[in-house]
Amino acid sequence: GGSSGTDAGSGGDGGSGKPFKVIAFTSGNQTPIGAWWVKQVQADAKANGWDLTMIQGDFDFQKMNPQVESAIGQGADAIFDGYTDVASISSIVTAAKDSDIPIFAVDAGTEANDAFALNVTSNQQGIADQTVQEISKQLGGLQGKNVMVIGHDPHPGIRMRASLAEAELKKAGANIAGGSIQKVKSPATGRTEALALVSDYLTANPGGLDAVWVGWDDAALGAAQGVSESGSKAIVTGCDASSEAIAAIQSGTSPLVATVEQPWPSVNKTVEDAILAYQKDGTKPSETFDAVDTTLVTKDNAASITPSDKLGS
Amino acid sequence: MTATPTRNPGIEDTSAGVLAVPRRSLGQRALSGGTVLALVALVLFFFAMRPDVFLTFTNVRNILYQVSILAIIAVAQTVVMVVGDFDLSVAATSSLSGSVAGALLTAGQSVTVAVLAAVAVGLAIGLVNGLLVAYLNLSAFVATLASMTSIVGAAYLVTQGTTLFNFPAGFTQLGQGRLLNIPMPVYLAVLIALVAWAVLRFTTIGRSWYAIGGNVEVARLSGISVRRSRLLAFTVAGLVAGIGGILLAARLGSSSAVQGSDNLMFSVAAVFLGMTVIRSGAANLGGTVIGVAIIGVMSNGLNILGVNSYVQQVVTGIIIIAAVTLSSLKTRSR
Amino acid sequence: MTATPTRNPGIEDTSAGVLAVPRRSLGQRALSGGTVLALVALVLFFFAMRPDVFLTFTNVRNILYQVSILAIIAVAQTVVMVVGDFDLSVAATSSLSGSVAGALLTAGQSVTVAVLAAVAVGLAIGLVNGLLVAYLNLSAFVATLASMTSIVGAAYLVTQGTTLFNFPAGFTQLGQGRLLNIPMPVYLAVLIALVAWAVLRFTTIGRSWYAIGGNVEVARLSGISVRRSRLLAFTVAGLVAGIGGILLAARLGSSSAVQGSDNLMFSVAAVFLGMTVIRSGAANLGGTVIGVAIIGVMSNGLNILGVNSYVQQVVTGIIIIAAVTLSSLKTRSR
Amino acid sequence: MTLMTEPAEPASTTTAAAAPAAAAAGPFALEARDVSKHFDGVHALRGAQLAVRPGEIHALLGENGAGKSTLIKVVTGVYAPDGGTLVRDGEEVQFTGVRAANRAGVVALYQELSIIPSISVAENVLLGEQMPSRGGIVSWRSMRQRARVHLERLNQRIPLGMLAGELSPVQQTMVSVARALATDAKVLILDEPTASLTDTEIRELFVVLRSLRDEGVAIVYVSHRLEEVFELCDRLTIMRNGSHITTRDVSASTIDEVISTMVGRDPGSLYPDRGTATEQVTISVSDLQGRRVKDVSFSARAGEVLGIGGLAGSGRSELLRILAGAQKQTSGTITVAGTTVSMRAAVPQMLEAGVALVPEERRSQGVVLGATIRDNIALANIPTVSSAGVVSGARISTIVERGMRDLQIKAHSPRQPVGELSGGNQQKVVLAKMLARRPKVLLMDEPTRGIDVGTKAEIYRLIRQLAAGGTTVIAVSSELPELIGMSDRVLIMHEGRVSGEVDAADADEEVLLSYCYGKADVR
Ligand SMILES: Nc1ncnc2c1ncn2[C@@H]1O[C@H](COP(=O)(O)OP(=O)(O)OP(=O)(O)O)[C@@H](O)[C@H]1O
Ligand SMILES: Nc1ncnc2c1ncn2[C@@H]1O[C@H](COP(=O)(O)OP(=O)(O)OP(=O)(O)O)[C@@H](O)[C@H]1O
Ligand SMILES: [Mg+2]
Ligand SMILES: [Mg+2]
Repeated sequence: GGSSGTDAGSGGDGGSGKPFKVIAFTSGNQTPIGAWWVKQVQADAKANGWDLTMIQGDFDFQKMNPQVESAIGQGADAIFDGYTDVASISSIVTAAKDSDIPIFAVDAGTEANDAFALNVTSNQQGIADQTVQEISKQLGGLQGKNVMVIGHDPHPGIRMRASLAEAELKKAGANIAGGSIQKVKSPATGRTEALALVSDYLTANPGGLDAVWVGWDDAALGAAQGVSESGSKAIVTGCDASSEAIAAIQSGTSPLVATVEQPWPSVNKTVEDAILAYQKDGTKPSETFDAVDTTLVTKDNAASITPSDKLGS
Repeated sequence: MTATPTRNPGIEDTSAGVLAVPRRSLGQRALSGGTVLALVALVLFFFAMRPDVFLTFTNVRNILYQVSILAIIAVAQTVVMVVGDFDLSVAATSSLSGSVAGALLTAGQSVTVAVLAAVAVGLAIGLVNGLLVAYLNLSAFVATLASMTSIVGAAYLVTQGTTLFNFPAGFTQLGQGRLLNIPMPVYLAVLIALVAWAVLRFTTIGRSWYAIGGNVEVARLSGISVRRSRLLAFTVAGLVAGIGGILLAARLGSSSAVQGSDNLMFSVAAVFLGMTVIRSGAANLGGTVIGVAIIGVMSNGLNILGVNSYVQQVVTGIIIIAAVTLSSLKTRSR
Repeated sequence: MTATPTRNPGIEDTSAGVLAVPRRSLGQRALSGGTVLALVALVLFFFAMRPDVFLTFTNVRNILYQVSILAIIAVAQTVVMVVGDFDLSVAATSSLSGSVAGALLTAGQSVTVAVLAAVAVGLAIGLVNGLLVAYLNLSAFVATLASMTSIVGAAYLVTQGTTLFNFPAGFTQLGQGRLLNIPMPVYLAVLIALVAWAVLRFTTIGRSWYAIGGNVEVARLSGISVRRSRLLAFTVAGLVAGIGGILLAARLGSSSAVQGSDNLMFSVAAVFLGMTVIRSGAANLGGTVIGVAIIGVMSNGLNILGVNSYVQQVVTGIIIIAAVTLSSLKTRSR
Repeated sequence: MTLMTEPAEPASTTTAAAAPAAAAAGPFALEARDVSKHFDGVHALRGAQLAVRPGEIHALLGENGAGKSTLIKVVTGVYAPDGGTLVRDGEEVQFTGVRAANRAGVVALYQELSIIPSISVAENVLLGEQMPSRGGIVSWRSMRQRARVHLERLNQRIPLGMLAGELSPVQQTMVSVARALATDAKVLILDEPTASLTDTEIRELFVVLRSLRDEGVAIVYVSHRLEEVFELCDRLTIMRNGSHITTRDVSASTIDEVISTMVGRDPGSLYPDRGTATEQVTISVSDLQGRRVKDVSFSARAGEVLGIGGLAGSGRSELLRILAGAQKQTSGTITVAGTTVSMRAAVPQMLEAGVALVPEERRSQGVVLGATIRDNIALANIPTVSSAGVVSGARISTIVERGMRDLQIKAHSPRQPVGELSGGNQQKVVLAKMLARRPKVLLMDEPTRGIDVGTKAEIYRLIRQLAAGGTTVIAVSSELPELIGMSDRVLIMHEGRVSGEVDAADADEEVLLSYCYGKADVR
């Protein structure tokens, strides 16, 4: 690709002959969603005529950040962040600010902040609400029910929705099994960790669970396996709408009863539209943060949901 | 010979002749059993804390089920460590095997084909590791570190980064089925451990492995084919790790590229814990089993007590150090 | 001692300053330089593929920036490996140090306090590792494996599992500031490597480390305080890893419990690659720097070529094996 | 195979060349012709020859570094020769490795490598192909039986289930000898088997070797103890600088003649004159206790050479290790040059106080094999070649050059790895390392183990030279003639205690031996 453009930070220059230069990066390209996003952005950039630099970081910020920063140093019109939390890229944010290039982001943090011209993510409160309500519905109320909450702190989204869910469950009168949120340490072993957490808890407290609220599907599937292997009647909810979770929900035999679909294609579209608007005349979105609503996936609607790991295929 | 039920046959010679070298004292013996003591202490502690739960059938089965696949990977690691090497790729190999099985099943292949192919993958990786180490003389550490990197990459390619699932029951039964109310992987782990134990103890190849692990040069000059034996050790490790990976995929009903990656560190820790159990300080199967048990009991017990998982991790490290320290006191010298 | 020319042909030549016996042949030299060749080959390859990009100032700076912290961690690993041990906790130590700095900054402490505390944490961990290995005679592998586990747990506790960020500029400048258009960590990595090189080469402790790495018993009988020296090696490693962690946090403007965990495997790989560079096969700083460079060039070059990241991982393993194999050919023996 | 079909055809060049030699000397069990072998810059063998008949014990002699061990490694397939041929029972052979040689009945007990410490005695005896097995399954029962038979043949009663690493050095050597005997070798090569044995074990070994000879085994025997050679061997081959010098009948040779052929000149007298001792006490020890050492008290003077004898395991090595700070004493006091050293003094403190040890096991305790001569010598001298923690390369060069010159270390450069040197030269490196500390008391544990007569004489001269310079030398030796020859005074230990003290000038071996067995009241 031609490395043109020393016009860093010039904003919209739709009139000039130079192509609009976009640096896109994601740390999560080894995840199915990340992989989908990379393909989608590459296709859209072609359609939009962008000069795209795509940087993929495998969660290795030591490697990714210098690359993004050096691309910034060579000049760009806009930066596009996919699924990389604001906390991990503060050096990129600084570099972008210094060069006066706006960052547009998909799912890059759970709260509004001034790092981004726009950050659109899913509504964590909504996810917590939907899942907790579903549990409540299936259990016929939460008062006195024992619910385990399994989270994963390094992921800000999971962390936030887990604590929102915990608060809501408590408010509705449920007991949090084990006293607080159970923490899975590594996403790689999330399924086995959740499986052991649930099995061990049920051994120590036979019949001690009415539901397990889990922050993401991979671990939720482990928790569901733990529940069924222990012969418990507890139900499980997850989040992500992975194909495996959807299949489990559809099967009707799994304790996993619900998950949540986050509308990534439309989120991505929103952000890309904002970039296009900026390209056209330099307008930036009026709100820098948007949390879009999600869809609860249960047996009733599971068939109509596109699984998150099958996006674009 | 009949009079000596101890594990050191030939000891009757002691009474007959002058023995220049004194046997170990009772104190030393007890200390060298430090790792066993640590296991007993852990069991007693958790039992004391939750007598209603900890030693129940359900929970013991639970522990066994949880450690069964780790135990298999640890067997693979033990074989390689007996030869005095390391295999950092065992966990990656198991993930790749599981992924290959998963991918073939997803592609509609039969369970037999999938299992055989996955076993073959483990075997092939072990063979490559063995060739690198035994015939190209690479340090096992670098060779398996590098192959681990490649293997993980390959597993990502095989799974396309996703989690494969929806396997036929014929496959998942391998990991989730039960016999006499005990899950299959437990039987398989016991079987594999027993076979490995017998191979290590009673076969010429097993004894060659121990000789090579004791001193490569002496072994070579004694006419042991060092290269072939080391090649075989890595191959066996790859094969066993591959089997472990298949069982993990069957047990979880899914396969992914990073599945079971913590088995590497835990298997190494288990073998090391086990090495403190015997006099010679060599890797050995009995010891490894004890090491695996310590790791399993610890994690289950701490879960049962509801200890925060971060604190659990801190405690795990401390308990490993405590167990090994107990045993190592015997070898302290100025 | 009268001259006895028939008996000692070498010796009078030496005193006369003439070496009758040829040094290593050119071929052997070239082979032992296999690792260096591998680096050169990689650079040439990527340059040939992308002459417009690869060797530009920006990209070289990029590579240096990318590997600077790995280089620092690899220095820590080198010191320990010179002594013949391993430190599996280097990366965890750096994460914990970075996390402690981050937590203190977040709690409103000054940059000085945060940095000093983080350095102290690294030092303390190194000291504990050293005590376990040198004074409790634990195998370095187990001891640091266990301490790694605990340290990661501690880092989770310190960060509460999250990524801390929003640090004052005075701190992030340490990692992101530039001097003559080159980022600070590059200077610091060079500085630390130079100091470590000088310490290893010119100081009594450095020589003691090499002696111990050569043969502990010989070193001990030669009057080297083995325990104190090993303790010191681990302490230095902890300290250096701690500094690396601070720079990583400053460089990324954030700290988390698992940040930079790849540095463990890569640092070990770098030191091993470096060990093939010199004749004695001991860990050495020059070699480590070459190892780090290989890793850095490889990852940057593959990225520039836009190689799929799964394929990259596969290729990385293969290149490491190729580099080490090239060098190891020289030591192949029948 | 080829040879068997060849007589039908006109004689090929190979057979033609081989024929006269074979005809002249009769059928050899093993022949090495014109063997050459290079290592990095060292011409270890050039035109080496060896021809052993079935039913003879053939001594292979030569000073340190003559190439004996290298030749043995070539004929047993450890090294591939650069040139030359091997002939086994009249057939030209090429061994691709130790296994191939062993299968052809050629087995060696190598000089430096003996046992595998982490496995049992029984397995050590029957390592490799000897291990009794059927279909790959080991029979422990018959392994124990056979191991016991082989050990008993050497009159060794060692518990078979013990780990070899737990044995004393002597027992370890006997185990490895037993292993060599267990192979049913047709050609058995022993590279200095007796270097670390005492008389009792040597006797046992000789009995076995003689009976093997009578069974028709060809035995090659390497030793620096020429008395042994003359007692045991039938013929001898002498090597010098990697070349063949002569092969002849032992009965047609004398020790002096052999020595001068080995070194290529007249060696002069082996032991230098005594009489350098002064009255000034440099070290005194009272009521020393260790693990095996009990109530040891003695003192030694400047300029004195104090020999320490005793049977294997009598605690001599432990005594020296305690004196050097390498092992803890449990009680007692050590006074060096009038100052009592702390009970907790370790090696650095003892070196500081002026006590230096040249340890027993050269390769595992004396030198770092992978490091250069220079680095090895620097090792014990780090404090003296550095200031403010920084090492001075120039000062190292000074001591290294001096050490290599004074001790005539044979190497092509100070930067040659010590592992490439011959045993004698390795020992000189250890000495150079310790002498650079200018010790007041030099402790030497088996200083001439595995060292040729020429170098031995040099070392005795050196010891005396040091004594003349006021150093106290305390030397442990298992060879009684050496003990008497080099010392001014001899202490004998028995089961950890000093069982006798004799003035070397009027000592005789019989008296010393009786002390060795703890018979204290002979005098
Ligand atoms: N029973 C034993 N257990 C462990 N090590 C032993 C044993 N017996 C002997 N050794 C080792 O052998 C070495 C020699 O022992 P010691 O000092 O008692 O004997 P010595 O008189 O020097 O005889 P030699 O060295 O000829 O066997 C000791 O340093 C010790 O380490
Ligand atoms: N692996 C090696 N690499 C380099 N040089 C070697 C090697 N092995 C032996 N040599 C050299 O070859 C020569 C012959 O050594 P060798 O060990 O055969 O002597 P030797 O006659 O057995 O001596 P000793 O009586 O001391 O055992 C020596 O100069 C030695 O330094
Ligand atoms: Mg020799
Ligand atoms: Mg001794």
